[in-house]
Amino acid sequence: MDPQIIIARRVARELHSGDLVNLGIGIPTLVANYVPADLKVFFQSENGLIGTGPIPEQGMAHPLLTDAGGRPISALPGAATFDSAMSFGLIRGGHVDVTVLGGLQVDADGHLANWMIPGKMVPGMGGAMDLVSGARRVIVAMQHAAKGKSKIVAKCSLPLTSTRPVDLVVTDLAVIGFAGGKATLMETAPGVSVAEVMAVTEADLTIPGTVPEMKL
Amino acid sequence: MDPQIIIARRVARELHSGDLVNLGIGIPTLVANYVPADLKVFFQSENGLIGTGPIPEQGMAHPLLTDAGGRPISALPGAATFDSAMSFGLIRGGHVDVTVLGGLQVDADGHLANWMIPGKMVPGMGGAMDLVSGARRVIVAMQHAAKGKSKIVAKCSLPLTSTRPVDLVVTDLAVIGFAGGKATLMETAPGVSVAEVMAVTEADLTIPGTVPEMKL
Amino acid sequence: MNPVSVEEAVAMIPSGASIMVGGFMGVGTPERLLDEVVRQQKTGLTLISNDAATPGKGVGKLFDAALVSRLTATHIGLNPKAQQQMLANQITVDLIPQGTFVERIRAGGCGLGGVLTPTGVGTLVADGKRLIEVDGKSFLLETALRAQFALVHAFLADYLGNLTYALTARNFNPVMAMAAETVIVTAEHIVPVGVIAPDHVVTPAPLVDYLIANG
Amino acid sequence: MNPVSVEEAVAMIPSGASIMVGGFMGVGTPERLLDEVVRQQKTGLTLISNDAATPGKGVGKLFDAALVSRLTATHIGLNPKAQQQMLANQITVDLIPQGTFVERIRAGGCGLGGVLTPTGVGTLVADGKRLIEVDGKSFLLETALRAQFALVHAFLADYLGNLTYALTARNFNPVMAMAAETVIVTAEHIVPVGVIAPDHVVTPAPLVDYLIANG
Repeated sequence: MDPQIIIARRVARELHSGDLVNLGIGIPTLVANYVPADLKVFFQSENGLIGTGPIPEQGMAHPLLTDAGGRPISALPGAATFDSAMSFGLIRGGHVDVTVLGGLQVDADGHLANWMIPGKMVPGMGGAMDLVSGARRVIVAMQHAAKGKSKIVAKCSLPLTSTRPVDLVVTDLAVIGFAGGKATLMETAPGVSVAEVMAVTEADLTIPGTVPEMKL
Repeated sequence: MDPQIIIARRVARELHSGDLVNLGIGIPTLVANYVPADLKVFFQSENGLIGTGPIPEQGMAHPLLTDAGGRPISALPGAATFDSAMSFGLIRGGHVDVTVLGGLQVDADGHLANWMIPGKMVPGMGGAMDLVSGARRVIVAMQHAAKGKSKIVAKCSLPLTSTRPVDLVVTDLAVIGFAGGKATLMETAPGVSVAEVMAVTEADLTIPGTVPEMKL
Repeated sequence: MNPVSVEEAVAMIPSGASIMVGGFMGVGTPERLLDEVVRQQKTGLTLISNDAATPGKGVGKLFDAALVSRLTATHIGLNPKAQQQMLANQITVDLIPQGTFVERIRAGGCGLGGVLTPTGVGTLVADGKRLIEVDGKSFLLETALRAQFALVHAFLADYLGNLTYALTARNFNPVMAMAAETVIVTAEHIVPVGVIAPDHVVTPAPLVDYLIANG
Repeated sequence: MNPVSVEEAVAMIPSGASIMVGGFMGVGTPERLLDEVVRQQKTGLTLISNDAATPGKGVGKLFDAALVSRLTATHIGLNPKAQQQMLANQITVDLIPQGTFVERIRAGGCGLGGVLTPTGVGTLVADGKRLIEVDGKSFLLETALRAQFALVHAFLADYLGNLTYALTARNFNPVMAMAAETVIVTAEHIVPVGVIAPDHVVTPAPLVDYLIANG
């Protein structure tokens, strides 16, 4: 299975009926494709919409209805639109149940870095800092390694997005939780062993007695 | 002429087309009755309305459309309704051009006291403190004296509504301005002499060379 | 959003709870919820409400039944019963400026620790509060205000819980609907999903925990 | 509100002015006003805008024409020209979190000196800012942000200047319409008074200084 699809499918299992969910760009956006139809999840787009729907059919796109990247989207029946003060009031105020974000690094303490590489990539943090500070549950969806280097590091070398630790990291190889304040290996991807995960993970991982395989 | 009507008519002359105006309860409410029909003034009711209209005709009152005292009002074509955060954003943010408020005392420095008499009347300040802090222009509309005692005092003995000085006080006897930081007699009511105003005013008034009579 | 009966909804509120109640002089107040709070005799309430309304109306009913032990409000001058209870020290009352009241609740609902307001600087309202200078101007630090329950009255609610409000009955309702652990809503009309246009929704459905069902 | 031509409106903006421009990635941006700003070559602008859009679209046009000297925004990663100008020190850029950006503008428009936000505590964003504790929790003091001009795009405007917005084109427009000395508005449609119901007005008429007239 495509690594991105493994991640998206596994993250989708973290969502519950009634949840208000904000998906970042990149892999997180794919999560919406794997939510079961009977699960009533509200998706927020931080540019001012709850109830985002799929990409509109040919000829139905409207220039005044887009996602946070400026791409055309649709709105489901029961959608609500609002200004940016409300949108970030929802985010910072703890009304977003789950945010799924991409990451550059997550460290052993659960700290996330995902908004800049000094001297190289300085795009601005957009809504990421508010999402990590304010959402009830923060899930990072990212590849386990980039160019052979672990993205689960001992200590973030890149500037932090927030000092608030994330709740869960889902990669193509593993699910890592931070409930006890330290990185714990919760699950491994199908066909991946605990030893294989440890071998490609820079951070020290706590390994429980049994580590189940991801259900996808 | 009824003293209240003198005050209301004189205050009405301070309003300009396009002004957003907030009228307090009591004498200030009467001001709306004396605004010329060709003057396009927006009246705000701080419970969430711009475009207040007259008391509705018999049988047309709606329980969800009231003034800040809970009394039925109407809304003019082009009215707008909003929540209390917006209503006080308008007030505190300097978007209200003129507020007209009642007063218990105004002192020589232009300080207003109008919200409590310790040990006697402790109703709460409602929106008065925000209006005096935030409106571009603050006009106090009140009787010059109560029970024979001047309400224009040397120094307020009652708790202040704000440390921001008011711009104008209009009474049944006089118009008093505070442009120079000190109480100045601007006008006298029809048939009232400067000496008569000074005799019933506790505060020291600056008296210009000529003091015209109020136009009503 | 879960549809519940008014009895079930109020049964969730323990005596001694903190409740925010929408409305301005009883306009836009969830009367059915307050009637049931009185029927179920929830005592020792901490009430956060703009005013005390008038006896027999809106939150005035809570003072009629002597259910309030603490009150945060902006004005109680039109309810003699609330005044009496305050002067007799039966209730502890914190009277604050209306703009400060709504910003504190908004801060509570929007995850802000507080706001800096010029309102009240140099007055009795400033007592015990931090004064903070920004660019040479003084402001009071007013901290966030939240409650366990918000009792909200809407005009339209759809089956998901999206809400609109009518005219001056909007007032504090949308702000309070963000600032409590549990949000309970009455609506004048419950309508199918899609009846309320997205641009007209004021309170999005995910903010509503319980909607009082018809009948 | 005064109806004016787009040429007259932009002629009021001096070079070097501070301008807030509504829109999110060019959606909900007053394009006609920006085209005219480019035509009239207003240089050295201080721009306050969520993002830099993309070349040729929204505020991206201002970077194409190199009219911006200072920028306060939340994200400029999708406009390579803005990135280049930043890295070449042609523009001074202040990148701040989006929730902080909108709250600072709202504070500016609502007469608040600032707000306390948890966002950015312990990160680079906290550099040089005051850290304030409330009930044992740390917040950054973020101060109010205002501009000389707000350029706002609405969906409907009535003859008085009441505004509504459509779908995700609302974004920063209503907040900016409160936070500038002079507010200039383009609308997709201008409609008679009464067409917009009072409950649907988002920006009340008295906030609008100039509306770009049809034709």
